[in-house]
Amino acid sequence: MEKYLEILNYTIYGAAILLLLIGLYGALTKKSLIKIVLGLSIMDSGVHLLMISIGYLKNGTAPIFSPGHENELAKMVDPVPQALVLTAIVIGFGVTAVALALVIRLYKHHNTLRIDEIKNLKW
Amino acid sequence: MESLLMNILGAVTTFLLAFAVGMTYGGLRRKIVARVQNRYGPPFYQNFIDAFKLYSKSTAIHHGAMHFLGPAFIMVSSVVSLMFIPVLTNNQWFPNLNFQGDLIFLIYIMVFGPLGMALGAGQTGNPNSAIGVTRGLSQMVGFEIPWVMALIALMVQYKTTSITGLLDIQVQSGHWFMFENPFAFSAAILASLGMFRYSPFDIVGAPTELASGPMSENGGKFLFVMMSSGSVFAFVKLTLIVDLFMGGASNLIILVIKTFLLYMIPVTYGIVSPRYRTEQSITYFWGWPLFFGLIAIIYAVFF
Amino acid sequence: MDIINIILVIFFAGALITAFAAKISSIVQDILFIGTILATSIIFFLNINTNTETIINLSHINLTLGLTPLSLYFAFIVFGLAVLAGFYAVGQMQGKKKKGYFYFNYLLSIAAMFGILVSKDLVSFFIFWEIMTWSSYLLVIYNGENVQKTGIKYFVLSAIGAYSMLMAIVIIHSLTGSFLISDLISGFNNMSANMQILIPVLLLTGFGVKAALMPLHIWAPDAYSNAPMSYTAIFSGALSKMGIYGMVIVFLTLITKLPQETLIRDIIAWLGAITAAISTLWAIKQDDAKRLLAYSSIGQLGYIVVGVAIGTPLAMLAGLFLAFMHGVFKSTLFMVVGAIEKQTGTSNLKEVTGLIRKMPWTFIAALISIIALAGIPPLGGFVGKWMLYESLITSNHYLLVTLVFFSSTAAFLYCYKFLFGFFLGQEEKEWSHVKEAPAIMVVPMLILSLISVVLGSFPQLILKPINSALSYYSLPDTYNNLWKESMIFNKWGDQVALTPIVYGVAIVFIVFAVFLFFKNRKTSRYVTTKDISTSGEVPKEHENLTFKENFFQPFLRAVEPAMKRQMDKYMLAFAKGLEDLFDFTRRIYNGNGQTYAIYAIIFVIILLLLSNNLFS
Amino acid sequence: MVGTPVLFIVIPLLAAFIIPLTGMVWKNSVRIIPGLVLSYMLALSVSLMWHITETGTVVEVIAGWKPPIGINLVFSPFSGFLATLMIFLGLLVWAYSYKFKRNVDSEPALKYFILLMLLVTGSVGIVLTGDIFNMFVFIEIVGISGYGLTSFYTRRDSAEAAFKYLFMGSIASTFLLLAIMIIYSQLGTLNIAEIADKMPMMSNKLKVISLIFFILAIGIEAEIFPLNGWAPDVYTQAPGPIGAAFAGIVVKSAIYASVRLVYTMFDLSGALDLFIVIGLITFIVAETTALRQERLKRMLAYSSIGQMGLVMVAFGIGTKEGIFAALFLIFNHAIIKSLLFFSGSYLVYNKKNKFIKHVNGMGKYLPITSILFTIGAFAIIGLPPFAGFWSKLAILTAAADSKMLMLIAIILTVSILEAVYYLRVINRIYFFPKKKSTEAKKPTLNALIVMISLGIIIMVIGFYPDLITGIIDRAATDLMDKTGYIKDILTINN
Repeated sequence: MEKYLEILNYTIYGAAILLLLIGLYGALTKKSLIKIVLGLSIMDSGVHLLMISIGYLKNGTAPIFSPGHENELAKMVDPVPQALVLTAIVIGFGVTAVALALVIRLYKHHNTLRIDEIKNLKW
Repeated sequence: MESLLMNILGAVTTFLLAFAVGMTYGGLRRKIVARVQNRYGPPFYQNFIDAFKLYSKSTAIHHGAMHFLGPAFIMVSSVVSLMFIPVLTNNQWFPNLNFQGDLIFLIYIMVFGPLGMALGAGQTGNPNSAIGVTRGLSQMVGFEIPWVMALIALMVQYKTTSITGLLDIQVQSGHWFMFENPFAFSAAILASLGMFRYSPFDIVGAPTELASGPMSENGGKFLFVMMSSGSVFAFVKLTLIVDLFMGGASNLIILVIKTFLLYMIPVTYGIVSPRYRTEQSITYFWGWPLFFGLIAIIYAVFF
Repeated sequence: MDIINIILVIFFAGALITAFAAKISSIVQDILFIGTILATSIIFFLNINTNTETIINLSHINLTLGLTPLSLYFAFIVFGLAVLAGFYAVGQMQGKKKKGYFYFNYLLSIAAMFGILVSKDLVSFFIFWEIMTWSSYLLVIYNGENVQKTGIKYFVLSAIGAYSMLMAIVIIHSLTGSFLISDLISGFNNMSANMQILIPVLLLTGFGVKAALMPLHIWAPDAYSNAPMSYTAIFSGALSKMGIYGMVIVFLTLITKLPQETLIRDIIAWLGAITAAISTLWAIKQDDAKRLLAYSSIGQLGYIVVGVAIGTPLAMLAGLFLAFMHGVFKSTLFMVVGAIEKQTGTSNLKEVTGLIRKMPWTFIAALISIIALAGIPPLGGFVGKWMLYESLITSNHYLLVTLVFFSSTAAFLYCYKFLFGFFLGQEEKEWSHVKEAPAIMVVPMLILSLISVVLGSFPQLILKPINSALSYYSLPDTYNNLWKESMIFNKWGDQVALTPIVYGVAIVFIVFAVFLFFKNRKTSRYVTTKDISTSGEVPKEHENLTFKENFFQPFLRAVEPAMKRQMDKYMLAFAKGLEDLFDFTRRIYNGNGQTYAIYAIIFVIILLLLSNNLFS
Repeated sequence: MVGTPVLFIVIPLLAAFIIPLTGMVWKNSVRIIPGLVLSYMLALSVSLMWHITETGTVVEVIAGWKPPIGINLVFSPFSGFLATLMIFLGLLVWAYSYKFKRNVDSEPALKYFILLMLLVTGSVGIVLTGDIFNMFVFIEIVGISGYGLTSFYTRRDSAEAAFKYLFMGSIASTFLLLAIMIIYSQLGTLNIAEIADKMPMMSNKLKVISLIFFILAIGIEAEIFPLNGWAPDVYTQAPGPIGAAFAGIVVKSAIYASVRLVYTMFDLSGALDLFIVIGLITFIVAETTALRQERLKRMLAYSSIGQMGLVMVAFGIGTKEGIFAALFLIFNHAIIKSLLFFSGSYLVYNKKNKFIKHVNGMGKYLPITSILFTIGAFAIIGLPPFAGFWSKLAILTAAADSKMLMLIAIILTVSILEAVYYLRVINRIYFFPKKKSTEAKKPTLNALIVMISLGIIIMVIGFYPDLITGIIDRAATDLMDKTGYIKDILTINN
């Protein structure tokens, strides 16, 4: 039982990577611009999840110093990935917003959302 | 001063000799050709008569400066090359300028003539003249190659480019180069066929047609100068080959015999051959003569 | 400041000022242009000194400038031609557009040539070489004809040459740690055998382009004929000599130290001879005088290359002498074409005819230069040709000499075509309005022809500087040995004395010319070229008496096999093929954003797969 | 010393917030303030450059947290050189486009100048930061402002280009984060110096994977083949000066990042060879692709990509001469390609498609612009006496010193292609008849001044390269000195 739980600890990594691959798959194969943007978002989420899970400690506590808990320093989860993820989420949000704005522009300009039909610029 | 005077005297004598011999040979050729063709033919001194007639005629028209200069250029070529060829093995008689030039120089000064003729003919504006000139120059490129190869073979074999040097070697050793390097001799002889411009290489002057070829606009004294230049030039060529291949001549009689025998080669060859077109004659010269020249050089280098 | 710097600064400043003087007035521009050339030449000729050395210090490269006897000799050619062609150019450029552009590039290319000659290190050599290339490129496309074809071809070939030179330069630097030419020479022995081959080959490729050597010559006919003639005089006369200059140095200093010396010498000499032969045939075929002369230039450069490549003292003398002579007579001929083109509006030999009485001075210049070109004694060309043949014969290159002789004999054909086409033949009405070119154009031509004549009788004028140049590169002294005053010898001691030749020719010529002239002057009268005997008939008005078409048809028919294959076509086809290939490969960028993303993923996957090999 | 490196980041970000507010009051402030900010940054960086020649690398500690815990900014001769160059170019782009869009209403112009400023700031941040996550953030800042600038014109196909850029950029950021997390999970730090210090502790496999992810992420920004599909589109569709900004600023920062990775952070031996291979492929592909381009800006874009490939090659040589050559090339390319983009935009000004054939005959109507374009083209081909020659000589010398003869041969062969397509354009400018449909637009005064000053810089560097080689030499020395970098940062005590 312990053993299975041990494996379960790593499922989070697997889930994150799976998410990443799903997003990548969507971005690379789907022809719709919206789906591509969705795929990119999912990829981002996967990475974020991965980052969080790297910083996580089993039975860890919040990385907050409070009086009387100085000896729990080793049990604190790593705060840095969390900070990073926050930043990354914000950035990802910004990028998604820009992407969607561009998608709208593209649709107005080309009257289509299929990426393989938007090929005015090539060679 | 005296030696200068003697030199000039010698030069003039050489010129007169060449003139006389060349004219005579020309006349003899006319006679022989006529006899072979079953005609009676002119007397052998006919050329002298012609020359005298041309000289005494006054020229009525000319076409400009080059018309004058062209014949002068031709004369320069034949006379200057005459000056640089030892007429006799004993150089005391006609030393002229023998030691001052060598074969390469001679080759070049000899082509000066055709170019001068070409210029003179060009000025006249007669299209036939220009056509003749282009044929002549083209043909010249043809025969110059085997000719030069023959000469190179000699120069290589005997490590000298001087005519007198080559002559001296023959005189001292007693061996004629025509036997020492027969290939070179063959190439030279075949090339000389072209030089004489007798049939089958006479498309240049086209003598059987009426007034065609480079000389068609020349008459009177122009033609006289050209004719005498031609005679001198024939002598030059013959003497040169005699000097180079046949051991030269120690006196005038031997010279005459040798040159006459030599002269008979193009003459007889011409009698039996129909006329070539220009490109045919070029390819002719780049056939066997060139091959002989090549063999001559190889022979000279390796044997 | 040093003299060399002053000259260069004057050149660059003069070029800029002249270019901008277009705003002021055309005359001022002309004056500035001539002033720049004259000032630099005067400074140069008054302060010739081979001892000074200027070093320009940059942080990691020192540019060293100074004259050597060899470069001094070439500088004579450059400056002499620059001045004469400069005056000519002023005449030719009257009333033309883009004068500032022309003058700027003209001055710049002269400056660059001077710079090449004074460079004692390879970097400055290369810098000036490239400046020369692009300034001449800009002049090649000056007329705006076929700029994409001619210009690009010239530039690409030049770039091939320059870049192989650059490659050699950086390799030399990596091996010797210095850019100085003298260090290259002294350090050459210590290099590995491969480098000893590679470096000269690369350098020779570089110089071979400018010297229009065989497979690299394809730019030359177009470039020479498309540039304005006043520049082509420089282009063919002086600029191509920069390639020769480089070759001379390579052959004198590097090749001699190689075990494969004879092989390389033979290869280059044969290339030179083949160049000469083939381009002579092509010259015969041309109907445009510019192209005819262009091909002729390539051929003449071929002779020079032969001489330089063979490299015996006599051959070197021959090559360098011919280099000078070629500069003299070929620039005259290009000037002649320029003058005719200016006066008649065309340079086509088929159209222009019978100018001898309209442009007599031009004709004299052309005649003398043609005779010099043909190498006929007693003009200067003969001296060079003689030395070339003798050197080839005495150094056992028998077939080579035959080939050279062939091309030199065949050269008579185009010589005659040139003279006949322009000056002789029928005087057609179409050209009856033509006048002699202005004096500013004619005088330089005549001066140059005079030089041809003088050098035929006094070759020592040129042989002396050549001798000192050669002895600078430790070749044996040739004075008394291969030449003495106006006598020239070969290795076997055979000689040609030019003085008796010149006297002989002159006397005979004068005697007969005078004879013909005085005997005929009174009795004969001038008649037009229409008044001729065409087989006894009087030609009618409408009859064509001009012989222009298929001028040397029989000859060309005989040599046709040699002309079937054209390097030019192969190279163009190759270039075209490459371009099409690149046009195809650029479809990698197919415009689909998703594809690009897939490329990225593939890229990562490939790297991951190869990671074991990549990062060991 | 005017200030500390942190001001490079703080001031422009602050200004970016303030400008929209001031824009409500005084419309022109939107144009002017970014210029003032950039000028201030230039002054700051120049003074810092001056300062570090005496004191050595300046390490700025932010918020009192010392490295490796806190974020730090490093102004070393190397990063300082690049930062100064970028700010200088940013200022030039600003000056050039000051009146560029006068006919556009101020609302887009507002975006334009702020985004330009942010682009510069982000790039400078990438160069100065000593922290890889910070680098990620700056890359994203550059990216987002880049997307905005690319899609600036609504009428063109700019959205398409921007979307491609964004697509690739997102993939890049994902992989960058992955790479950063791998490193963090193994070494527990984000500080470049400390990572470099601890790198031997990391297992080789993870090292390689993280490096590959880094190369992918940064390679997309650095336009290496085959990750550069977006780049030509962006160059084509962005406003002309932004093309210069991309070529001169953004790409340079990405190159910096990749170089910092390979030279400082990772100790993998094959990385430099990889650089050479990738750089060479990029160079060849880009230059051959440029050969048959029909659009001017696209041609310039491919040329720019090719030059970046060459820079990679130069870095890949790995010797000090190689780095020197690469930095020299970066400098020259920044200056020259900017000039080409600047003058090129005027040569094809009024045409939507910007075909090369639209430059036909412009030499007559736009003489100065044409001459400047010619100077730029000659310089980038590497003809002396222009600046480009010296960098070409430097890179070839470096390659020769490392005995890479094939490399020299390839570089030179491909350079011939480069010469061909530039000369084709120049020939068109001067020798082809003008098309009736095209009309010449005279450059505005500010644009002219910028272009002429760039031209003068090219000429001056060409005649006297020593003006710049000293700085570049110091920068190269600095980059080679890995232990010095680590020591500078980890032992800081202020």
